[in-house]
This record gives sequence, C-alpha cells and structure tokens, in this order.
Amino acid sequence: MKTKIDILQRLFFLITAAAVVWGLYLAARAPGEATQGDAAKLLFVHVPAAITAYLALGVGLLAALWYLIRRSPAADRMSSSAIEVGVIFTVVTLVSGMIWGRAVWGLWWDWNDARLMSTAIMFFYYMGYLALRRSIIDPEARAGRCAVLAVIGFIQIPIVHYSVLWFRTLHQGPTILRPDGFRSTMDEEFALSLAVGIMAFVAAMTLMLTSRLTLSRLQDARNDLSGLGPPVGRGVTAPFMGGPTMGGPTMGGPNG
Amino acid sequence: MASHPLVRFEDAGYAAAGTLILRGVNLTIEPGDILGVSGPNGAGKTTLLRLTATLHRPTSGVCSVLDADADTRPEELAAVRRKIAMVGHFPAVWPELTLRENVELVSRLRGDPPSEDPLRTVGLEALERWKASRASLGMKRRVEFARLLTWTPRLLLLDEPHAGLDAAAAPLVDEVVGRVAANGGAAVLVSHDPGRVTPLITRRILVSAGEVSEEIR
Amino acid sequence: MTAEQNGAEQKDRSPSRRAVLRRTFWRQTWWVIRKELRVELRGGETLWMAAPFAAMALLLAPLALGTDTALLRRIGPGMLWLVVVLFGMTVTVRPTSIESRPVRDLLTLSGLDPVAAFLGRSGASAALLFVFTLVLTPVMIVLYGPDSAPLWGCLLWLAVGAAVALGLLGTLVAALVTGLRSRTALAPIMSVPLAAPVLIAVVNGTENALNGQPATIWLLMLAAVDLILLIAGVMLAAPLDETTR
Amino acid sequence: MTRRQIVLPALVLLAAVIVLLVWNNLGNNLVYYLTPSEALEQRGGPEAGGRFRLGGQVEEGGIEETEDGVRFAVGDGAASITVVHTGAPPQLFREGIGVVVEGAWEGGRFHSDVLLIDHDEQYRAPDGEGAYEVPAGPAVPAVEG
Repeated sequence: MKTKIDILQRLFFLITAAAVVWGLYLAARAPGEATQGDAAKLLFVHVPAAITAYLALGVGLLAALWYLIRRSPAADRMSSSAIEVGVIFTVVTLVSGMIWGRAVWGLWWDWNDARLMSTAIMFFYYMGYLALRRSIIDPEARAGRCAVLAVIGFIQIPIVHYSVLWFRTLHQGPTILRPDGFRSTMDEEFALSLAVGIMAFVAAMTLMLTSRLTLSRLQDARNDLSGLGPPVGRGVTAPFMGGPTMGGPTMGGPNG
Repeated sequence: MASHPLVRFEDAGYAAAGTLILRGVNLTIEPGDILGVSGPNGAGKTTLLRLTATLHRPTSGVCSVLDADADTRPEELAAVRRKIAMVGHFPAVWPELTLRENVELVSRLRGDPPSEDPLRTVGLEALERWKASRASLGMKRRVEFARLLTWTPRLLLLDEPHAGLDAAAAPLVDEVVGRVAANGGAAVLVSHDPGRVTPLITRRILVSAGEVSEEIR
Repeated sequence: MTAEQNGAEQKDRSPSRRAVLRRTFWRQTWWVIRKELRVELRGGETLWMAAPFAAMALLLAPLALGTDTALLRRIGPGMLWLVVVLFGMTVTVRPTSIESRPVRDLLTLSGLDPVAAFLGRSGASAALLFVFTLVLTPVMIVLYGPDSAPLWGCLLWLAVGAAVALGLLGTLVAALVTGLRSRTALAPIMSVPLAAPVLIAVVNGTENALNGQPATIWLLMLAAVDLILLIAGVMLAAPLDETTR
Repeated sequence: MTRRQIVLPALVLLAAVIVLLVWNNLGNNLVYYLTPSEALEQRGGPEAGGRFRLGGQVEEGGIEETEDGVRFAVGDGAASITVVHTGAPPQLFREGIGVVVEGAWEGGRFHSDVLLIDHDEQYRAPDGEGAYEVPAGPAVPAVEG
C-alpha cells in the first residue's frame, strides 16, 4: 500500500537525483581554476558536504534541546537520525578536504589548521555519541543521556574550534559566508556549480534523514509491546528542564 | 481534616524497554498502614516498591508520593525523598568505607543531628572499623538498619527485610517498622513468603502478573 | 486541600529557609568530596596504579621517538600533559560510574542534591588529578630536562586550571556512562575529544612559562573552559541524574 | 535555587574572561609564521637556532632545482630570504605564489623540510572575465568564521 509519505519520498528522490546529475554536469563542464587547476573542482563536493554536515548536526542539536524540554520520543528520533546522517557528511567533508589539501597545499593533513582539526575532533566526538547510543538499552535513559551528550558537544565544539584557531591558520577564509557576498571572490560559473552542488547535497541529506526517521519510527513501534505508547515522557518526577511534562492529571485528584 | 493518604496510585502503569511490568494499579496508603506485599517472582513487587520510592516514574496514570508527582520541582522532590527510606534487595554499602563511615556518611548527607551510637544497637560496635567489603551480607543488612535508627522516615520500604538477617536480628525489623507506624508514617514490606513477614502487618496485598489486588484477611 | 498545603509549602521562600537549603547544599558537596577522596585513597587507583603506569609511559616515549635530546627537551611538557589527559581521564571517570544501583538509590533517598553530587565528585577528581600532575612533573623534568628558569607560579595555576577542567569533564562523562557495561571503553571516546582545548591551552601555556614568558592568554582560556564546563555540569546534573535509575 | 546561585556568577565571570581573552588576543602574540622582515629582525633574538615557519611569496626568477629539492627566494616586498628546501615541491609551486616553509637558519640561508602552498580564498577561471588583481603576499585571514 502506498501512503502519501511514500509518494512524497519518491518525488523527493527524483529531485535529489536530478540535482546530483545537474551538479555533476556543471562540475565536469567548469574550467579548471586559475592557479589550482582541476583540483579546485573538489570545491563542489567539499563545501556542500561541510554545509550539509553542519546543517544535519545543527538539526540534531535542536532536536536534542527539544527532547530535554519536552521529552518527546519524536524529538529523540529526530536528534539521533540527524546526527547519524551528519556523521556521514562529516566523513565526506574530511576525506574530500584531505584530498584537496594534498593537491593544493602539498599536505594530507595540517595540525595547525583550525577547521581541519575541529572537524576531525567533532567527527570523533559524534562517533562517541553513536557508541553511547548503542550501549544503552532503556529507551528513556538512552534518549536522555544522548540528548545531554549532544548539548555538551554543542557547547564544547566552538571552544575546540577557537582553541585550534589560536594559531594563525593556513586554511583559506570563508568563501560564501562573508559580509560582501560570495560574488566578490568567485567567478559566476563556479558560483552556479557550487549552488547546485549545495542543493544536491542538502536534498540528499533530507532524503536520508526522512528515510532514517521512518526506520526509527518503525523500530520504536516494534519495540513497544506495552500498548501504553512509548515509555517516555510521563511520570512522577520533575520534568527535565523545567518545561511542562506530557503527564496526565496531577495534584489534588479525586481522592485528595 | 480527614486523614490524608501518604501514597496514592491511580490507574498507574509502568513499562520499561517495551515490556509492561505493572498495569492499572489503584492503591492508597494511609498513615499507620503496614503493608505486606507478596507475589511470585517477577510479578512486579520490586517495581511497585521503586515507584513508591519515587525512583521510577509511572509510564501511565498517576503516582503521588507524599504529595510529590509529575509537577514537583526538583528542590521539593529532594525534600520529599529525604522522608523516604528504602532497604533494597541488595545491600547499599560502599565497600571501601568502614562500617562506621557507611552509617555516618548517610546521616551527614541527610543532615541529621548526631544520635547515640546506632552501631552499638545493631551489635556491630566491635567491627566498626572493618571495611564493608569484608563484611557478610547479614552485617551489611545490620548496617542498613543502623542507618534507620538515627531518624524516623515517613515511608519505610523494605524488600525482603529478613534476607541475610539471623534470628537474633529479626526484632530490629519489628522495632523500626513499629516506630514508623507509631509516628504517623507507613511501611511497605515486600516478601514472596508472607508467613515470615512481621506480625505487625495491617494489610496484605498480592501482586501477580503486573496486577495489584488487595488480599482479604 | 492537598494543593493548598503543597502550595503553602512551596511558597515558603523565607530567607532562613533559603539559608538552610544553601547550607545543606554545601555540606553535601563537602561530604561527597571527602567520601570520594577517602574511597580513592583506600582503593588507590590513581596514585598507586595510574601514576606509575603514566611515569612508565613518559620513560618509554623516547624509545618510540628516538633519543634526540634537543627534540625530547622540546616535547617534554607536551608529553607530560598528553599522559595526564589520557591516563587522568580514565581515572576521573571512575568514581561515579562504579557505584552500584542500591548505593545510587540510597544517595537519592538521602536527599543528595544532584548538583552537590556533581560538584563534590568534580572537586575530588580535580584534587586527584592535581596530585597526579605533581607526581609526574618531577619525572618529566628528570627524563626530559626542559629549559630552565620557568615561572613556577604560572605553571601552578596552569596545573590547577587543567585539573579542574578535566575533573569536571570526567565527572560529566562518568554520569553519562553510569551503569553501562561498556563504560570503560566508552568514557575515553566521549571525553578525550572534549579535552582537546584543555590540552592545547595547558601545553602552550607550559611552553611559554618554561621559556619565562607569561601565559596569560592560555590561563584565560583554561578559565573559560572551566567555567563553561561548570555551567554545563550544573545545568545538566539533575536531568542526567534522572536517567541513572 | 542553588543552581541559579552558581550559574549566574559563573556566567558573569565567563563573560569577563571572554572579554579579556578577546582584548588580549588583539595583541596577537601568537604567530603562525614570520614574514622575511620579521625573521631577519629576530635572528639574534632568544629563539635563534630554533625551528620556525617562514611565510611569503616566491620571488620571480629565483627557482633552482637542486639534487634533493629546490632553492628559491621568499620575499615580502621589503626583505627576501634564500630558502633551501629538501623534498619535492607540491604541484602548485611556482613563481609568485604564497608559501609557508618550516625549518631553521643554517648560515645565511633558511633550510626547510616542509613546504606548504598558502592558497587564498579567490577562485578564478584561467582567463576569467573579472580583472582582479592578485593580492600581494599570502592572504591570511586574521579571524575566521
């Protein structure tokens, strides 16, 4: 049986495929860059992958905060799925970045570079997140602890970044997010290919995220044999961060 | 004011990791009650006790313990928990600390005033400098009862209290339970063997396959 | 009736009640510190097991790196702090995560404030790590003989700042792995990436101090990390405590 | 309640520390590399003989292949230093490009064993319509983000 979501997902798959093909075509057609030659074409993979990774991990963080406030199982599913997807794009960012670095700087790796180092540390940190997730069986404890870990990571990763940045860095400045807009540093044909690349990556990420979400929803439904709904979010003790709980009636009941 | 129940379960259920452990629990515990809870292994007795101790939250329904429930703020909850004592199935001792330190630490954390030597009362004064890792199960149990001698909880929850205790120590249980009930508190004693529970029991409850029913005497 | 009673109790925010609450809080913190240190000194995992092992690592490192004296002199401080981070973290993670469930229940029902427990454990871990560093420093100086005329005061503050940061981080991570079977493997994966800023700050600071230059900037950075971890720990202690049952 | 009593002062302190950090960092006493002028200035300084990084532009007409590397001059417009590099230079190495080399003084020359191309953030087609000037010297952003 096909549901509305199935059809939507298929449609999205087609859009993603089209964007990827268009992006590849543009990248193949683009001329080599003035000083870097064809190596610069890695830009069309590296930058979109990095943006997508940060986007996914950002969604993961917001969902984790949402979980800590409302303790909703849906927030936990969103958080973990987004982080899983984010880790994959982090790997793509790191690998493409290393290849590019080898071609341009002459080095696979530079320990003085803030973005390389903070991305790598972030990657290992989220590996820890995934390991923790696998180790906890109780869904409520797992959701709570993983949400806390995601929040700590969010607090600490900027510090990691700035601590590595303390050295002057070899990495070029930001290409897109600059006050004067990207046109000032990039020729138009590069800009178009890059834009399409970003679109393709974000579309692919969304596709992966929605599929992963569907999967975790099915897993949760399968694991819940209680008939009481997911065993998360109600109870006797105080809510996590002072927000309202989803619990039923409270003080001064009929017997009181 | 009419007597106000210490504990009130309303259609409470508890499920962990997708398994339903307790369902549809309706139960009130009034001041002075001494409940004997019995039932086969795995019926949910310990879970019922942990719900009553606020250590678990029900996944459905209401469980109000000493007026603490889902809306209670953390600071108030800590104050409520301080009025509850639980002696669980496994003894709660720090193996690296001596028996005396094990008793003292808890009363320091609770902020209780110093009282006359509780270790003497439970007959452990000669062994007070032993590390708890050397002590037998019975000695650890006595340490737990020594902790209960320095204050009077509103709710006393005992899981198989006689396990590991010799016959000479059994009156300790009666004494502690009696004192709690006399001071307007209530006690819950879990045992799968109701015959051995203290004679002070005023109500009996049967837990079986996740459901709780009152036993008619 | 119930609600009114309860409300009346909750609204009682008189200064004396608040003072009592505050006193209770700091008294609990103090007793947790005492307990953790006592347990640690009896068990001796930090000082009698981890410290000799760490000293051994310092001794062996030149065998792996080659015995170029100039090089060793340069990397000495870095080696010291790497060893403190790697070995020290495994030790700080220990105390909370090995407490048994009955003991955790007992602490909860004693009305132990989760924040007080967090601060107490972090404090004890920081003290242990500080001693750990003090024990290893002479070993590093003897083996690596870094350049002379250091700023001792500066070094001391660096060691304190790093110990506090690692203590807080270790306690936070320990709470995340409490009761898990794989905790000994999990804790380092989660804590070491987050220890990177501490390592960077303290190693660069030590290098400055050993060369007789002030390390203000690195001290400030350590202070920032300490404060951020403190805030995070205090905010997250209660929700984490709820997940350890 | 106690939670707030700890968090609020900590936040105030943290703000103060961050302000101090930023203010201190403007002095920029941490250097990724020295320019040739700075390097010549500091030659007699406390770190004489130590390894450091030298950054600048490869001067025109000065690249010579040696048997195990290259010899070239690095300049910043004001001063110039001869660099003897051991190892194969990266693909992009050419005249006029920004480089960072790592090594130490040896006589009047700088002997390096690490050669990095310092790429800037400009992306240009080979004969791009935009007539931009190549920025002088290595483009190193002061603050990223």
